[in-house]
Parts: sequence; C-alpha cells; structure tokens
Amino acid sequence: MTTTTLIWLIPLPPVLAFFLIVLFTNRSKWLSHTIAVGAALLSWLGSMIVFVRALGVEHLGEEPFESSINWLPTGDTWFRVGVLVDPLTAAVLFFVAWTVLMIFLYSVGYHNFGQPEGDHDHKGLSPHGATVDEHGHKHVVPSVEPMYSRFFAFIGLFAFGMYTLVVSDNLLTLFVGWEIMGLCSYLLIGFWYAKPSARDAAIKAFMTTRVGDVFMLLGIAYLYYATGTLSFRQIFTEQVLHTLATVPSGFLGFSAAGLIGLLLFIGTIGKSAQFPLHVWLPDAMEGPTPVSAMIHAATMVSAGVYAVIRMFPLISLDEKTMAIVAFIGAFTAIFAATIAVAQNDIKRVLAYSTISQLGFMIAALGMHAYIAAVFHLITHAFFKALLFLGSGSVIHGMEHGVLHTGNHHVDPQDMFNMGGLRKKMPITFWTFLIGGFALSGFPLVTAGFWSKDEIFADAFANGYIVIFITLALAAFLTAFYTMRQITLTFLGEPRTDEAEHAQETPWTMTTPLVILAVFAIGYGWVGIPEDFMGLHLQPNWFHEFVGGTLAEHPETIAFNWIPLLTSLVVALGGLYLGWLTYRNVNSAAEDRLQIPLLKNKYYFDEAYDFLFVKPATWFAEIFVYQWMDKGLIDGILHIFGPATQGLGSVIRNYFDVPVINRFFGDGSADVTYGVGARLRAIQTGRIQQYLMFALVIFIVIGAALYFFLRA
Amino acid sequence: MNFPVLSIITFTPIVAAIIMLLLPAQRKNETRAVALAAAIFALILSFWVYFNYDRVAGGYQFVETYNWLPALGIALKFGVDGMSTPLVLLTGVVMFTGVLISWGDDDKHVMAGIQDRPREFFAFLFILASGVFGVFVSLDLFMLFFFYEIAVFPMYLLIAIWGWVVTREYAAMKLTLYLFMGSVVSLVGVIVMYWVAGQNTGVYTFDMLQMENAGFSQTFQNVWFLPVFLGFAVLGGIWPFHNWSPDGHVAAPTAVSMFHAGVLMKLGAFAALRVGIMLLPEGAKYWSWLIMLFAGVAVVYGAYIAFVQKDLKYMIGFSSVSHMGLVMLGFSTLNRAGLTGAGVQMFSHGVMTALFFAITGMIYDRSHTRQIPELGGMSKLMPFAAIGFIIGGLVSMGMPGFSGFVAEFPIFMGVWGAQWLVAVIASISIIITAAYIMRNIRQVFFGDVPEKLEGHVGDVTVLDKVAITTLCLFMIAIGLFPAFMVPMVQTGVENILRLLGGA
Amino acid sequence: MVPLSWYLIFAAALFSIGLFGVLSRRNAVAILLGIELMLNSVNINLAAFWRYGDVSIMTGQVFAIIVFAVAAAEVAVGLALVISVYRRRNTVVADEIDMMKW
Amino acid sequence: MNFITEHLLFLILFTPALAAVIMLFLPNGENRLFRWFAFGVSFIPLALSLVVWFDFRAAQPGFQFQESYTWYEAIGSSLHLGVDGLSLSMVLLTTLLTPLALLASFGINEKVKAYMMLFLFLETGMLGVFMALDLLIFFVFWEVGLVPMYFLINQWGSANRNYASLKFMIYTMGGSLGLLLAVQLLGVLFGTFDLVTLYERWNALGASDTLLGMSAGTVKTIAFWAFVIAFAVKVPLWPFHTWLPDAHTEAPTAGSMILAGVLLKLGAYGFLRLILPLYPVEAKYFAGALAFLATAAIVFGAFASYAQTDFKRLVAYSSVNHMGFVVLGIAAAAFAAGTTDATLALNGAILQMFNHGLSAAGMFFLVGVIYERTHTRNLEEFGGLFPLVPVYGGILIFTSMASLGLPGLNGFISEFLVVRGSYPILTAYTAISMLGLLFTGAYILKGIKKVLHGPMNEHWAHGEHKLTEISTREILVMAPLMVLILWIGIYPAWILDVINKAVVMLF
Repeated sequence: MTTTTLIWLIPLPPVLAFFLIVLFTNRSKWLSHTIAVGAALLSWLGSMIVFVRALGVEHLGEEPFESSINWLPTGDTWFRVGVLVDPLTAAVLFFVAWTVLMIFLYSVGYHNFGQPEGDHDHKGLSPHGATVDEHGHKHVVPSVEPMYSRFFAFIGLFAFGMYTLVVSDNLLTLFVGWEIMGLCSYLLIGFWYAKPSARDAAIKAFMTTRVGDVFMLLGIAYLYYATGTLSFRQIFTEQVLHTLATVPSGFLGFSAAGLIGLLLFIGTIGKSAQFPLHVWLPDAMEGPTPVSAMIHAATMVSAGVYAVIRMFPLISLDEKTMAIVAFIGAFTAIFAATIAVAQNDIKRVLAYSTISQLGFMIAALGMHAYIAAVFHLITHAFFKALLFLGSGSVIHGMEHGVLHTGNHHVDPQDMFNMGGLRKKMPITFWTFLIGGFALSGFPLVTAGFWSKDEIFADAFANGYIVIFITLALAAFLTAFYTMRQITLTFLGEPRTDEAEHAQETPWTMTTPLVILAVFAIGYGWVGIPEDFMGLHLQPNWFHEFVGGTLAEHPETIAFNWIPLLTSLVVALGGLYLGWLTYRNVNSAAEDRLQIPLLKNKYYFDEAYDFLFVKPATWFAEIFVYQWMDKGLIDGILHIFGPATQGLGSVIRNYFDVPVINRFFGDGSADVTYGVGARLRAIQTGRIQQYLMFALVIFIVIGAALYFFLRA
Repeated sequence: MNFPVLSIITFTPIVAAIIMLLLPAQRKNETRAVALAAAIFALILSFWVYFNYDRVAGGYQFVETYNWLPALGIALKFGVDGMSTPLVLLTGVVMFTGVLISWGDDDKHVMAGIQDRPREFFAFLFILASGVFGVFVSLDLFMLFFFYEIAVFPMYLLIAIWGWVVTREYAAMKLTLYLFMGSVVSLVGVIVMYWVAGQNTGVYTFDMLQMENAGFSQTFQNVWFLPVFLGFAVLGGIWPFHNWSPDGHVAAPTAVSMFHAGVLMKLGAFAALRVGIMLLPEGAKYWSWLIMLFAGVAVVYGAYIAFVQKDLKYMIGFSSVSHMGLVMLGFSTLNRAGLTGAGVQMFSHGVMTALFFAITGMIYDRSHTRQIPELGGMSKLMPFAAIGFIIGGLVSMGMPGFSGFVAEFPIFMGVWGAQWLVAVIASISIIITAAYIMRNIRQVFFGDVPEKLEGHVGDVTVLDKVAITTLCLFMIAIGLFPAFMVPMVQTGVENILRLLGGA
Repeated sequence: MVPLSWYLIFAAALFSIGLFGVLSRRNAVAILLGIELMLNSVNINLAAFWRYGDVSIMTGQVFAIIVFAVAAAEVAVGLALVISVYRRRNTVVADEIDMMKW
Repeated sequence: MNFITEHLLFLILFTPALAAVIMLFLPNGENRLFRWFAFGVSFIPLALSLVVWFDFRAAQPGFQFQESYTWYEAIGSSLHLGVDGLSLSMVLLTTLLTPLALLASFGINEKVKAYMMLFLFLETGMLGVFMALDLLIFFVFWEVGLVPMYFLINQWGSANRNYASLKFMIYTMGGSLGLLLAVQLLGVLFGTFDLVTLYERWNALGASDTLLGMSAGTVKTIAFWAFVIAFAVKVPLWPFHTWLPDAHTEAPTAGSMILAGVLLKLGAYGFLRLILPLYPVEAKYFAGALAFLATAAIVFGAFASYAQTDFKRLVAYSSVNHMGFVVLGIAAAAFAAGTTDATLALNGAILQMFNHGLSAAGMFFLVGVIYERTHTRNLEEFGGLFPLVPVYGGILIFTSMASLGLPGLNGFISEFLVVRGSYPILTAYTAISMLGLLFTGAYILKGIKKVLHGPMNEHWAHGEHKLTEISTREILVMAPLMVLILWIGIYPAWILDVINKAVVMLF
C-alpha cells in the first residue's frame, strides 16, 4: 500500500470505531472497548509504518508524502484538501500514536472493566462501588463505569480529530480536526454530566476555546483571501511569504502576515490555554483522568502549539507578532508555575504545570527556537501523559482505600489525604518519580532536561536574556512544586487510613506507565546537541531530521556553559528545596505557601465572570430580549392594531355618523320636514285662497314670460 | 338572432311573480318551487348568453328592438356587450342562490328563510330581478331608466315588511329616498341629453347607439357629466352618498341584502358607466380626477370603518363600500387595465358579497344575533358555511388564486398609469381588509361556542350548501383561470376606449 | 261689423266679474255661479274668434260645445258636493268647509 | 411517458394541490387513511424533483425545464415555470422536507383531513415561488403560501395561537404590500411580467430618464426598498423578525419544521432571484445597510436566543441568527458583484439556506418530540433527561452541533464560505458577526445543558408521564436529515457544484 493511501487511512479507524460503538455495540462493554483499542492499535501501526518510511526518505522536507483531492467548488477553481507528512508531521505523529494507544489501554483499567455493576450507580455520575460478598463477609469493590462504551466512543472520535489535525495538508482540515477535538473535550469533560461542576466546566472549556477559534477562523479567512489557498506547501513558497510580509493589513501597523499570524496565535492561546484564556484547563480536570491525560496534556493542548509550529514560517515574518508570542509564552510559564505551587488537588497541580510548560514552548517559538520548541513539545507530551496517568492510578488506589473505609467525605484527589504511597504502589511511585524528574529537568538522565536545556541554550545564544531569566525562574518553580507533589503523595507516612488501604492498580494501568516512563527518559537522547560540553558525540539526529521541514535549515548554535549550569542549578535546587519544605508538612493549614491570592488562581475566574459572563447574560436577557424585541419592536407593532382601530372609530364616530348620516342624510330630511311644515300653512282648506294663489302665480309667470321672451 | 333570449330573461321573473301571486297564500312550498323554477330558467338562459357571446367580434350582440313609442323615439332595444354579459350572469346566479337561501326548512323547526308570506316576498324580489335584468340588457336610455325605477321601488317594500324589525322603516325610507334623489338628478340629465342630441342630429331618440355619436359639446359634457354620473353612482355607493347602503344591508332580509349588495350596487355603477362615461366621454375625462378622489377615499374609508364594526352585516356592508370604491377607482382611471379590472371586480365582488350575506343570514337565522363578540365556534356547528365564509374572506382580501386578486390587480395597475399616489394609499386598504377579515373569521368561526348559543344552532340545510358551492366555484374558477371572464370584459372595454377616443 | 276687440273686452270683463265672484263670495253655491260666468265668457271668446277667423274651420264652435258639456258636468258635481257637505255640516259657507286642511 | 417529461415542473407544482382536492372527497374520520395518503402522495414531487435534479445540466446557462401556460393574458402574465441551480436546490429541499414533516405530523389526531390538505396546499405554495419565472406568479404563490400556514398555526397551534397567527399573516402581508405596488409598477411600465424580459428592460432604464414624474433613480430606490422590506420580513432580518418566535412557538411541530425549513428561504430566495438581478446598482449602494441589518440579526439573534427559557423560542431565534449569515453573504455579493469573493459569499449563502433548512427542521422536530411527551417546552422543567432517553440525547447533540456550525457537519462549510466571502468585502461587519458565531455556541450548549445534562430527572423518570424513548417513526424522520447533514459536511461538492455554477451565471 503506498504511503499516501496509508496516511489517508490513519485517521479512519477511530472514527469508524466511534460510529460502530454509537450505532451498534453500545450495549456490550467488552465489544466496545475491543473495537476502540483495536482501532487505536491500527492507527498506531499505520503511524509507525509511516514514521519509519519517513525516516528512510532523504530530505523529506522538500518532497514530503502528500496527496490531495478536489473538495469544494469555489467559482471556477476548486479548493483542494489532502494529507501531508513532512519531518515535523512524522515526529508529531510518532508521539501522538504512542500516547493515544497508551491512554486507550489505560482507560480499560481506569473504568474498572470486569468489575460488577454498581448497586445504585446512575448514568452521568462516577461509579460508587458495588458490595460483593465473597464467602461470607461483604466488602465494597469499585464498580464498572455505567457509560463505559460511550467513553470509548468519545475518545475514538477525539483520536480521529487529532490524527486529522496532524496529517492535514491545509489549514481548513487542521481547523476541522481542531474543532472536533474541541467538541470531544466538551463531551468528555462533561462526561459525568450529573455533576453540576462537570457541566459548567464543559461549557467553560468549549466557550473559551471557541473564543480562540473564532479569531482563528477570521485568520484563516484573511489568509485564504490574501493567498487564494490554504495549503501549507503553496503558502510557504518564497514569493507568497514575501507579498504577505510586505502588504500592510491596515490594522495597527501589522503586515498581512503579522495580522494573520496574530489571529492564528489567538486561536492557539485559546486551545493551549495560554495566559488570557487559560481558565478552562484547570476546570477541565472534572473529566475522567485518561481524558485529562489525553486531552489536557498530550494531544489537544499540544495541537495548539503544533498549529503555531506548522505556521512558523508565516508568523516569523513579523517581528511584532513574534515579540507578542514570546511575551505571552514566558509570562504564562511563570504565571502558571506560581499558581501550581499553591494547589492541593493532584490533577490541578499537573494542569497548571502543563500550562506553564506550554508557555515554555510558545516562548521558544517566540525566540525563533523552532527545533527546541518541537523537541520540548514531544518530550513534554510523553512525561506529562505519564504524570497524569500516574496521578490517575494514585487516585484509583485512593478510591480503593475510600471504598474500603466506606467514608466518602475524603477527597481521593487531595494530596494532603495521601502520603507514604510509595510502599503501597511501588510501580506507580517509580514511574511517577521518573515523570516528575523529567518535568523538572533532572540533568542528563531525563528527556525533559535535554529539551529544556535546548530552549535555555537558544534563549541565551540569541540574546533573549529577560526571557532566559523568567524561564529559569519558572523552571525552578516547576522543580519545586513537582518535588512538593512527590513528597506529599509518596514520601513520608500515610496521613489518613484511606491512604493506609490504598492498593496498586491492575496491570492494564501500570504497563502504559512503564512504557511512557521509558520514553520519558529515552526520547531525550535522540536530541542531544552535537558539541555538548565540548565532547563531540554523534550528530544531533533530531535537529537534522526536524530541521528539514523549514525551507532553510536552522543552524546549530554553539555550546555554551552558562545555560547548562543555570538549568542544572535550577533543577536540582528546586527539587531539594521542595523536598526540604514539605517532608514533614501533613496538613493544608501548615502549608505556608497557601496564600489566598495563589489559591484562588489570582481570582481570574471571578474576574472573567464579572467582566464577561454577567454583562453578556444581562445584554442577552434584558437588553436584546426584554427591551429590544419585546419592548421596542413589538411595542411599535402593537401600536398599529389599536391605531387602526382608533382611526376607524374616529372616522366612524366623528365623521361618518355625524356628518354623512346626521348632517346630510337626516339633516336634509329635517330641512325638507321644516320647509314642508312651513309650507303647510298654505293648505288652509279654504278653496278661495287656493284660487287667489293660482291667480297671483298666473299673473307673475305671465309677466315674466312676457318680459323675458320679448328680449 | 331570431330567438329573443334577452327579453325572455328580462321578463321571466315578472311572469313568475304574476304566477306566484295567483297561487293561494298558504301553499308556501309551491310558491317557492315556482320561484326556484323561474330562477333556474333565468340562470340557464344567462349561462347560454354568456357562453354564446362571440368574444372575438365583441360589440353589442343578441340585439332586439321592439317599437314602444316611436313618436318620442323610444324603443324596447335589448343587447349585451362584453361588460354587461358577466353582469347578466351575476344577476342570474344571485337570483338563483337568493331563492335557495330563502327556502327555509319547515320541518327542521329552524326559522331559516322566509316564513311569513313568501308569496309576496318572492313576487317583489322577482320584480326587482327583472328590473335589474332590464337595466343590464337595455340599450335604450329611456328603457334603462324605466327598469332602473322598477328595480328600486320593490326594495322599499321588501325591507320595510320583511326587514330587521329594529331599523327597517328608517332604513327602507332612507334607502329609497337616496336612490330616488339620485335617479331624479340623472333623469334630468338624461332628458337634457335627449333634447340636445335631438337638436344636434335632428333625430329625437333615446337609442344609446345613436346618442354615442350625438356630438355633445365639450362644455355641455363638462356641465352634465357630474349630475348624470353621480346620480347613478349614488346607487353604486360612491363615497359621499354611501351611507344608505350599510343601513340598507343591515335592515334587509338575507335574500334582499344579497340582491342589494350583490347586484343592485353593480346596477348603479354599470348605469353610471353606460350613461355617464360612454355617452359623455369628454366630461368623464374632465371630471376623472374628482371620481378618483371620491373612489380613493371610499376604498380606504370603507376599510377603516369596516375594521371597527361590531355587527357582521355592517362589516360586510362597509367592506362593500370599500370594494365598490375600487370599481369606481377602476372607472376613474379611464384606461384599459383599470376598466377591465373594474368589470371583473363588479362580478367578483357581486358573488363574494352575496356569499357573505347568505352565510350571515344563515348564522342570524340560527343564533338570532349578528354581534361578532357574541358569536363563536361556528366552524364546529356549521363547517360548510365556515369554509364558504373563509373563501369569501380570502377573495375580499384580494388573496391571489381567487377572483379578488384577478380583479384588484389590473385596477391598481390602471391607477399606477393615472395617479400613482392614489395607488399607494388605496393599497393600504388591502392590509386593513386582511386584518379585519382574519380577526372576524377567527372570532366568529373559531374559538369555543358561547354557552348562550350552546343548544340550538344546527347545521345549514342542503340547499344552503348548494348555494354556497355555486358561489365559491365561481370565485375560485375566475381566480385560477382568469381567461374564463377577463377576455370578455376586455372586448367591452375596447368599445369604451373607442368612445373615449382611444384613451 | 263690430271690431273683434269689443267682444274680447266684454268677454274679459265678464271673466273678471266671474273671477271676483268666485274669490269673494262666502257661499259655495255663489262660487259655482262665478265659475259658470267665467266659462261662459270663454265661450264668447271662442265664438268671436270663430266668427272673425276662417269660418270654414269649425274648431271654435266645437270647442264651445265641449265647454258647455264640461260646465254642465262641473256644476252637477259641484252642487252634489255642496249638498252632501251641507247635509253633514249643515253649512254652505266656503270658509267653514276647511276639513281638507292638512 | 413524454407527457410527464414535457410537464415535469407543472406536475411537481400541482400534484400536492391536486392530491389535496382529491382528499376532499375521501370519507371523513379515516385518520389513518388521510395520513398515509398524504404521506404517499408527497413522495411523487420528491421523485419528480430527483428526476429533474439528475437531468439538470449544471453547466448550461440560463433556466432549464421551462414551461409556459396562458394564465392572465390581459395584463401580460403567464404561468412561466423554470429552474436553475439555485431554485432547483430549494425545490429539492422543499420536496424533501414535506414528506418528513408529514411523517412527523402522524401525532396530530384532530381534524386530520383538513391538516393534511392544508399541508399539501402549503407545499404547492412554496414550490410555486421557487419555480416562478414570472413576477406576478412569484407574487401569487408568495401570498398563497401564507394562507395554509396561517390556518396550520391557528387551528393546531398551542396557547396564544390566535395572536401569533394573526401577527404572522398581517406582518408578512404588510411587508409585501410594497412588493405588490412595485410589481404593479413594473407590470404597468413594461406590459409584461416575464422575469427575463424584465431584467433587461428594467436595467436598461438609466437613472436619468423620468418615470412617473420623478427621476428613474429615485423610483428605482423606492422600489428597491419595497422589495427589500418584503423579503426582509420573510427572511426574517433583524428589525422585522419578532413574528418568528411567536409563530414558531405556537405552530404545531410539523408546521414549524416547514416554517423554518422552507418558508424562511422564500425571503432569501427573493433577494437572490429578484433584488440582485433587478437592482444591481441600488444593491451595491445599500449593501452596507443590508450588511448592518444582517450582522444585527446574527448578533441579536444569538443573544436573544441565549435569553430564552422556552426551548422552541430558543431554536426559533437561532433561525434568525443563521439566516443572518445568508443575508450577510448576499450583501457581500451585492457589494462586490462579479469578484471571486462575491461568488464564494453567495455559494456560502445558498448552501447555508439549504443547510439551515435541514438542521432547523431537525431541531424543531426534536423539540416537538419532547413536547409531545411532556407537553411543556419550559427549559426549567427539563434537565437530566440524558439517562432517560439516551438515543434522543445523542440525536439532539448531533443536530445541535450541526446547527452550531461544527466542522465536519454541514453548518461549518456554509458559514466558512460566507465568512471567507464577506471578510475581504465587509471586514468590520464580518468581524462583529463573529461575536454572534461565538454566542451561537453559547445558546446551543445552554439548550443541551438545560435539557439533557444534570442529575436524572425524577419527575419524568416514572409514573404516568414516564418519558418514553424516541420511537422508530421519529427516528425515520430524523434519519434522512442526519445522513444529509453528515454527507454535506464531509463531501459538499455534489450540491455545491450545482449552486456554484448557478452563482457564476447569476452575475
């Protein structure tokens, strides 16, 4: 099968799984999850084959695998839609395939496949366990998710969205995949729709990403208008980029490329939860953990960064936009890191760390550090997925404990209820530790170190000192809160008896952890810089391969000690300090860093609610509906009816009846009556008077006739 | 044409009237049977005339002349042209349905139709009918006047005796006085025309064909057009002199108000057209602006007042004033489109108003009230009548697909040609008509039946249904296939335009 | 021959006397008398015109005879009326016979 | 056989009316017979219009399948029927939606005979407008379509149906008063109503020469605004839209399906068929005003819809919002007639008309399904229905996403084309209407949240008014709509190609 048809087929299995499950097999849980995992496997296999074939091709950047078909008739031309695999896509396809497969596998275990039905589980609420009495004594065991097959259908649709986004050769199908993922994040965050917080989080997620999407749509429309096409190959030609760079867009002095870049970047801000539109990601933790892992760590949020990477040649044309990108990235990195420090919920810490890591990548892109950004994107995907799945298995273990003790008030996700889980859950502990060290950039061993070091090197070499310092500070805080998290959950003694009875999660959940841990470490060695610390090891494969996507191959920067030393100091210092402060803190009250400002996330939620949501609802309900529609327009309409009635009655009562009826009609009758009454006097009844009258009239007429006729 | 069809049509009703008067009083059904037979006979003949009228040739056909008073040049001269044939048919139809409606049902204890002294009722009604036939077919001015008076005087008796007890004397007297005043004025005009025509051509005759080329001077026409036209137009319900018609409608019994609005008002308009416009064309051109003003006001005026009426018959009465205003508007344009529209509107409005009054009569006979607020839910009790009234309503609104639209549209086109502002103002009446028709239909026919009428409102009789269907068929037929009548009216209009100097 | 005008003057005089009688006398019968006088004065005129005109045309004469007939009928009817009024109202005075007042 | 091919359009147009007349003579009381008879008969126009669709040669310019019958010689009007790419897609939409609407109205069980007859007359009214190539015929069917709709709302509507139906009727008739006068003016001036001749003769009339005592320019502008108001009331464009929510909430389910599915398209079709060709200069001059009204419709439609507590009113206002896009596309096309942007905008507008027909009909039907079971449309009383009726929930989410404009479904394609087409021409307006697009998402999600999500609703869970799952008949109604929505979403070329060629020829 040729590679291009293979690429066409990669996205299809998950969407077929979606339709199969929704239409036919949603009754049986086993059949549904086999179809879903099978589909993920197929796509994984396809991606791996394509990846291997891509490796084999010499400078894939110039002639990548691509094919397209006529899709939309526009006037006398056709809008072509197709697939494209160039080095960037191959690399991203690699990590997407792996993470998606791992998460599908993990979800089987997470939703307690094989466990009995919950006694009073309702659809729309997380399972509350089932009482089972093996030989005599009753004990509660976690029950299977009531909407089991629906979950797999949705993540199947999500995988389809991600694959379409990655393999698409033009901005439109990228946007299609983009929005489908938006839909799936809405459906999956609101998976347990019975919980009011999950419902609101789902709408919040959809709406905030939609704000970004709307600007992106405008950007796409402007690009399509400016260049007449949306396909990447045609846009990134020399003269098209040149025209875009020179043509002013008429908006605050941005060039066309600048404005388009900015609009597309706002889309990414929405999707990858960057600074102004970051509020939805922490709330997205309402969804089941595989969802948080898949959507809010590995794939969806990185899709935003991927879009900026894909459009890098266009965005990099305008220095103003690049400055904005760099600033947003750096600021989000430090901003999210500060909030992460004060969070108690294990998943919310990871959510904020994702935001800050994405900030790293965006900042790298802002500094033209193209390869470093891609490298960090991929490594981050691996270790963040690992961390999320690890936290999922921790929560799963804690739920065992809660079911065991039977007191449901203990929140299985709050880190201060855990402690000492390293003994209870060894595999989870060790994989979580690897992920944590990779996140905080533990030197040499973890992949996180290499990719973050690459960013520091680029920042330092290209002279972005301010960003270099903020990123260093952010890296320090990252190391600090990761160590805080590890110490609170795994080290020390169990603080609650729920933690006492936590158990290790089944193999279906731990194997993906191990595989991801391998990548969290192994993937780093792929991108070690050539002249690292002066000893010339083998050439930096990642730099060569991914660099090929850009027209002119970015040159490798010279090695320098300062960025290396800073990343070492920052990583180790942060870890040590984190361990030191939190080793004997066993309740939230004692945690000095819980200052309210950080705890409530700088009050952004309340601010947005006050600034946007309240006025919008007021405007909708009161202004547009009550005042405008009901009051103004209907008001005017309701004038016509009575006005006609009034006019009609005025004509009738004040003109028709009085004037025509009375005055003319009866009036003339009265006049005749009056004249008649007066003339009646003549009828005296006396014959002689009549004769006298006759005579007088006779004489008068005779005279008149005589007088006139004579003339 | 050896077979004297027109005179037979004209005199059948009188003959029938005489036969009925000879019948003994208490044999009611036999009287009604004779009346129905005469009506059917007249209807068949008028159909025969309608279909045998040669549309290509045009002009006056079926012409018969019988000398009546040669010394004064008066001859009983009958003939029909494109304009009058549809009106003859209209009279036949209205007469037929009128008789059906007034049949009433003795056994079903329903006090419908005419119960007391049907013999005299039908006799007078038929005299009225033959008067109307006479006017439509006569080509002799004197004869036209003769039949005109015959048509008017039975109205008084019919309304005064069988009318609505409350206002019948006032209405009957007012109606007759108005009409006689009008006819006197036009009589004076007619005589002066006769005299002057005699002087000009040396031949003293009332024959209209001669009079058409009597060469009246411009000043003469300007002076005498108004009295002649307005004299006849009073019967056509022209604006300032319209108030007799709604009062007359309300007081008249069903069949009479059907005749009255359906045919009599067309009589006035037709006579005004035949005598006023055709014989005094220059005068018509001179005064057309005044007629247009009166007509324009009538259209909007009638619609607004109908909007506020609480009594069903008053509403229909004033809507007739508005629609007759449209006819006058069509005449005043004096161009091809306007006159054609007016011709078709006379027929369409005639059939529609007859239907309206028939159904109102049915409702009144059963529920003894015509106040719209007191009525309701009639569609449950008499579904057939409800459908009939709705179709009538749609026609009166000028809803396309029905004869109303086919008539109103050319009138408005004609008015566009003459005075566009009047067209805009007159078109407001369409919306007002639509509004009050819809509101009243909903109020009277839908909604729930008021408890006062709960028991004793039965469905309409079979004869009523036959009447309603015939009327509806006409309206829908013209609406869907205008070719059924419009070309015929056009030949009549050619004739008028020729007289107007190819205007 | 006596000029025509004299006859005419005489007839006119006779006519005026009759007229005065009709208008002024109170008694109904006297009114009838007056009428008779007026009618006869007309006869005189007719005869005079006949005589002084073309005698071959007999219209004058015919007309006079007709006037006689009419006069006779008129008096008969008038007297009948007066008598019946007298029987009912036993008065003959014209002014009191004003039952016909509207 | 060639009788049929000779008079295809005539048959499509008058079969429903003929069937309605035949139904008049069917015995009373046989409800099942009426339903299946009407439903069966409505397949004939569908089959015939499919025949027309496949025989239609998209590339050939001008109108095809033209037929002309004598109707009203006196004033120069004849029953002149014909279709081009634009009107054919609308005819197809009508003949598709009517059988579905009839199938959906199997729930009606009082006065079924009258209901079915009125529905068939309504179909004839709508088809007539799309096929008319004669201005007078266009106006006749424009008004005829009103009467059955009035009675459908008035007789089978819910609570204050009298107010709603009267408002609907008088509003539209008032609006089209100007149209009537303008049509008369054209008829008087040129003696004929044939559209094709009118296009040339009317445009040939320069702005300088006098007309009715005024300069032709002013007369043309007044006539232009008369046409615009008549069609704006029907579309409904922003200030003239207040009849829509009332009419929709009071109409029976199938009635509001057809009202939203097709009747709104009459107005938009009027813009495309009459205003753009007849008044190119005025349309270009007033395109800004039209665009402003369109944007207002989009934004205010979205916000008003967000403010609703009645499910059906929410969906009704969404129609205002979506039709706003159509008019935005038309305004853009009017402004820059002939450029590729204009063709794109117009493609988008026409496809949006088709798509909105599908998704609006679907949404209204789903509202009807819930209403038939719960007899209430108040969003506060729903909530937590997903666990009770999962299949219904799935279909509702699918159709809502289609009307939200989710890529991969039909809504997105047309909205993208309109935005792409009108962005370069009316940048500011398109940017503002993006706010409307954003809030479209908000109110759709609010609808889903209020109806489906939330803890399982005890009230409807058990007892006599236990919510029953969507029946197979109802799924059968939704199935073709959903298939088409998905098919156009994935591969729109089959219909867009026909529209595209028609649009290219339109200028």
